[in-house]
Amino acid sequence: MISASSKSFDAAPMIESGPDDDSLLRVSLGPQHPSTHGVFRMNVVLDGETVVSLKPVFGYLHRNHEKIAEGITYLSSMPYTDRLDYICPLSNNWAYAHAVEKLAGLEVPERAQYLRVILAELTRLINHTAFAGFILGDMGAWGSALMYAFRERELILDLFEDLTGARMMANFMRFGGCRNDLPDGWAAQVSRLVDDYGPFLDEMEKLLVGNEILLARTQGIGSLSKETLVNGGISGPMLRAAGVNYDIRKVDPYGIYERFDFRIPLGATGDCYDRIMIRFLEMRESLKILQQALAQLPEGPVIDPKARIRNFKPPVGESYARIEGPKGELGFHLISDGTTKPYRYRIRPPSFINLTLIEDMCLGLDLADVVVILGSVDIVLGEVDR
Amino acid sequence: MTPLLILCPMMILAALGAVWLARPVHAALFLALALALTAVVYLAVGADFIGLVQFMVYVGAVAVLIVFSLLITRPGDEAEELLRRPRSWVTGLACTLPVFAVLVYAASRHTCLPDAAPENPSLSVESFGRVLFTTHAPAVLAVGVLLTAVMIGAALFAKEAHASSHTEPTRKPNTPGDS
Amino acid sequence: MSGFDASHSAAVLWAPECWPRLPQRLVEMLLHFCGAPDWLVTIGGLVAAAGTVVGVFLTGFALLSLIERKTLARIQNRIGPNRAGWFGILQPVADGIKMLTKEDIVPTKAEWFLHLLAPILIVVPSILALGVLPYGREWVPVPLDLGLLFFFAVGTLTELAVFMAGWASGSKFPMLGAMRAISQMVSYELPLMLSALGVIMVSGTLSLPGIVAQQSGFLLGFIPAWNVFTPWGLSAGLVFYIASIAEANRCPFDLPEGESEIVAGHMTEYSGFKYALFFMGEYLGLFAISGLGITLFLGGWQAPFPGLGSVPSWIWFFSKLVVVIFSFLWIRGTFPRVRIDQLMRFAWLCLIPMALLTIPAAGIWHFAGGGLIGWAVTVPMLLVPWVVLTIHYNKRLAPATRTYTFADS
Amino acid sequence: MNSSQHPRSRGRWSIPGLGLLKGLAVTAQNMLQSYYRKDRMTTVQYPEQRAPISPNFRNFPFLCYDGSDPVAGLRCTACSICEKECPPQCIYIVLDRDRSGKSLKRPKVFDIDVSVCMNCGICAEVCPFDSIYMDGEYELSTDDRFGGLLFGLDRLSKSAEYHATLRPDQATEVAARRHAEEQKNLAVQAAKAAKLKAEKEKNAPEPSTEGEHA
Repeated sequence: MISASSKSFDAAPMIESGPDDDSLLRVSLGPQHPSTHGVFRMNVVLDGETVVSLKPVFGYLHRNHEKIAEGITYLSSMPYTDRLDYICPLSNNWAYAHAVEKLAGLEVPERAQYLRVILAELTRLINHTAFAGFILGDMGAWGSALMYAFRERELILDLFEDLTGARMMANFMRFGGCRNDLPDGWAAQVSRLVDDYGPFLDEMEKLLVGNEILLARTQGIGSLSKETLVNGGISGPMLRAAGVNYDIRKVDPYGIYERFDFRIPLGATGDCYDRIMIRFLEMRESLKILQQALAQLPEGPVIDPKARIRNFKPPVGESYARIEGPKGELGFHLISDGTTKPYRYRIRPPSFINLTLIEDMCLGLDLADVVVILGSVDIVLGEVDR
Repeated sequence: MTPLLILCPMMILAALGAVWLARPVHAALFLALALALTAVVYLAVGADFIGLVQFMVYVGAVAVLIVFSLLITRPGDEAEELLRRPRSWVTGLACTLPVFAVLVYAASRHTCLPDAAPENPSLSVESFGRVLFTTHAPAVLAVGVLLTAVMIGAALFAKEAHASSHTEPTRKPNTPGDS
Repeated sequence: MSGFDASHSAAVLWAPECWPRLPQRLVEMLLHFCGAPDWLVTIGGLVAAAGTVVGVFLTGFALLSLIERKTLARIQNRIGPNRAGWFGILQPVADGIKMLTKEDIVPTKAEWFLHLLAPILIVVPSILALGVLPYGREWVPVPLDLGLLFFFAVGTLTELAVFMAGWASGSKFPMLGAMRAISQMVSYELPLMLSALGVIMVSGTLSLPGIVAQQSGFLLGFIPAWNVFTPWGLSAGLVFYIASIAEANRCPFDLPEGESEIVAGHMTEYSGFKYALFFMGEYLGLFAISGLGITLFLGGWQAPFPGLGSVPSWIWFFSKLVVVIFSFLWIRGTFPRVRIDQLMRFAWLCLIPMALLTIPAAGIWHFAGGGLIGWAVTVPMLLVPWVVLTIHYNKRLAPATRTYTFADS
Repeated sequence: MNSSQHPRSRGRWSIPGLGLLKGLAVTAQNMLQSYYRKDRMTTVQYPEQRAPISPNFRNFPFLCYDGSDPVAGLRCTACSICEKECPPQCIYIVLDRDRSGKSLKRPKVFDIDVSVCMNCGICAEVCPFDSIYMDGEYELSTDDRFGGLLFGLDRLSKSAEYHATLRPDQATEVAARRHAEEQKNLAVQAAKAAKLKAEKEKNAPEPSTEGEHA
């Protein structure tokens, strides 16, 4: 019945037709679908509700970011990086600034270093909190967890607004430091927020961690072997949930992360549940980093006085800089030809690369699991499609 | 009498629809309609209990299961093909004609229908239960045994199918396993 | 449902207990004094009675759609609709106008007739089922002898309607939704009916007013003699509650709609007022199934405390309805959705055995007379499966303790 | 590597359903607290209430002018640095020239397409003349999709007093700096004038040097 009519249902052609069998149901999940986190599309072939084949289709949110960046000045690309992973713009800022600083050999003053760590860890809090809300939404919990997550995220965004002038599109980091100094009382507000965040995490964990339905939905779902993950270039919490000790803050330290005492939580199985739990544990470590950074925050300038804002021309050369973004390894590769514009500008987006293994994770599972797995990868389409 | 005169033609039409319509889903829905009308006939003649049970079991369970099995088995064009084959006509007639003959014979025995249905006594659950488990106890037991056997068989079949679909190792991309 | 009885005194007519029947009585009176024949008086009264039920529950539907949004909003620390009218009280009206003025889209691949029929068939059984529930001592719209059977019989129509909606839309998400809906409803109808069987056995009747009457009185002077306060009743009531959530397609068993997976399930291709009809069907079904649960297990319109005889009985029914429906909303605001195989396993391996076990327990209770012997036999009998379930859960289903290591280097 | 069990991981024995009940407790708590705890209910009822705007808040740019005349007092010199640095290239500037083609150091046309602008604030950052700042006004919806979102000089020019209400600290600092610069310029000019005068007085009979200084 389905097969007889299903062919005629295809409004959009399937790019990858998958197995050719009339008894299978081909569903185009997205680009307009409630839980594709934007405009992501998966061509799914179902046997009943079991996934037989899944082909991701990227590019519905492609904005030509890399090519645009080659046509504008170095500084002008900074606000564009906000829009990559719009949940955590400040990490993106940092990764880009880091790459340009490497290229131009700029020094970052102490205070700016601390400020960057504080902002990056706050961003990690935002991302992981929102993640917990989103994945519950993907599982069909009517937005309660999401609203709690956003309630707390809002407080951090308020702080971002006070500091950078915008809640999400921060455009705050500059080559050789940060744009402006802290407003009065900002650091005190952050430490108050950090103190209040622990109880909130307790509350979220109480809501999620022991929930039998959540356990049944996430445990044993979407795990891959360590080898597959490493070969697939997966990074971030998704890799660490499988037990691979790979956190760029530790293995290739940047900024001043060496000065802080924090640990890298590692899971064992790498299923969706571990991915959730790893993020919760990481948030607690982030809180530790934040406390230390706030206590040590020195006085001084926030930007390298040598740094030029206008007519910035890094020397001819090439640089790749990476940071541990909340979603994984976020890298920028720049080639300079000595002019005000980069010759080549390339991003290594963690969401995109983490997403490439989605078919391997979903095969043989239910349609409902696909949504959970997609949620557990934690993608932002702005970064996937760029 | 009047309700019957309205209901019976409708029933016949619905039954014809169930037989004649080419798309299996339409046929199944017409079958459900015919069964529902049968229930209404029971209600109209005052057999409330039988009517409601008929509705619950045949419309609520049997028709739904037929529809569901249509959904999951996907017969494709087989039904239309069967319809075209002359042998199916013969088989169909061979099945229906004796039934029809029996019906005609039964109807001819009672040449005139009673004017009104006898007043049915208010049926208490207790009396119903008593009748079921005393006079008709063997029948109930037999049906129970049969159903249990069927259920166990179904469970075994399901388990076998389940096991065979799970012995297969984790599938690699692009090589869908058989189902 | 006899014709108009002129001997009804004004006092009886105006008593709060009889308020819900006022429209019926007034219409009967009016027709009688206009000199209408008896059958017309009866039919007029019945139409008025049906109108009361439909009116009450359509108002309830409108209110519930608002209350649900407000409650969920509060659970989620939001305010909820508060722009249309005082505290958003006109929001249902605004929604209704919006739904009515929206374009009615029928997909080209749809079977237009079945596509049209499905939303109607969703609403009709819910309204029919609402007709047999006893809302108060004096307010039983249609006191059928076989009320319970009637309720389940018309309830089964919903499955066909959902199937029609899913199939006739000619689209894939509705199709998946219909498949899920049918398998879910067929599976959960069984525990629903089985858990009601115990009540039928103990009360010895299929008539819903009769079942309520059987639950009157108080144990030890203060515990209401509701079925839920017996061991088998509690057990069956729990099964019934869970199964009714599934039967009403509510979270966490809202797989047929499964928003995050299959968009809106069987309603994906509907718009405008047909879409609103699905919601009406869902909410009316929710009222009906909660009302049945109240009738079977929570003593129907019986007062929860002794000495409250002066309060009209229908107030108790509706208070209980509010509590039960609030619990549905609360659950909806908390739980994620289960997966289809988990749903089926839960129904067949947990709920149906539990429901089956309540039947002999109810029988023992019935013949032991509910005294100490009844408690002594049925409590262990019903505790066994819970213990077995807990052991099985912990041994087989519950995950091993997850240990997370911390890399220091 | 030190191994540690997560404190909230599940024990070996648990009653099925306990986790669900805990979740219900959390939502019930949140529901009740939303009635009396302010931090649970963060919604701002927008048209009636407004969230306070932080001094750093930035929306679309505006051009600052001194004094009361938006044309004469405009600080912008049409140097086009912002036009070059603008990431989405939403600024369009035409330099005003007199009849002879000499620059008047002011814009003839200064358009910002706010439907393209992404509020990054880079124009304000790079402006060497303290002319362009980010505005705090955010209620700019219009039914004119093209004209209503293309801000010209008339809509962009805002007074220095307005800037002072938006960001008092920055405005004071800028005003002080500009004042100092002005004083310095004045002083330089005065010195120049004095020098010139002195030279004039000194070399009064020689008109050729006067021409050099002009």
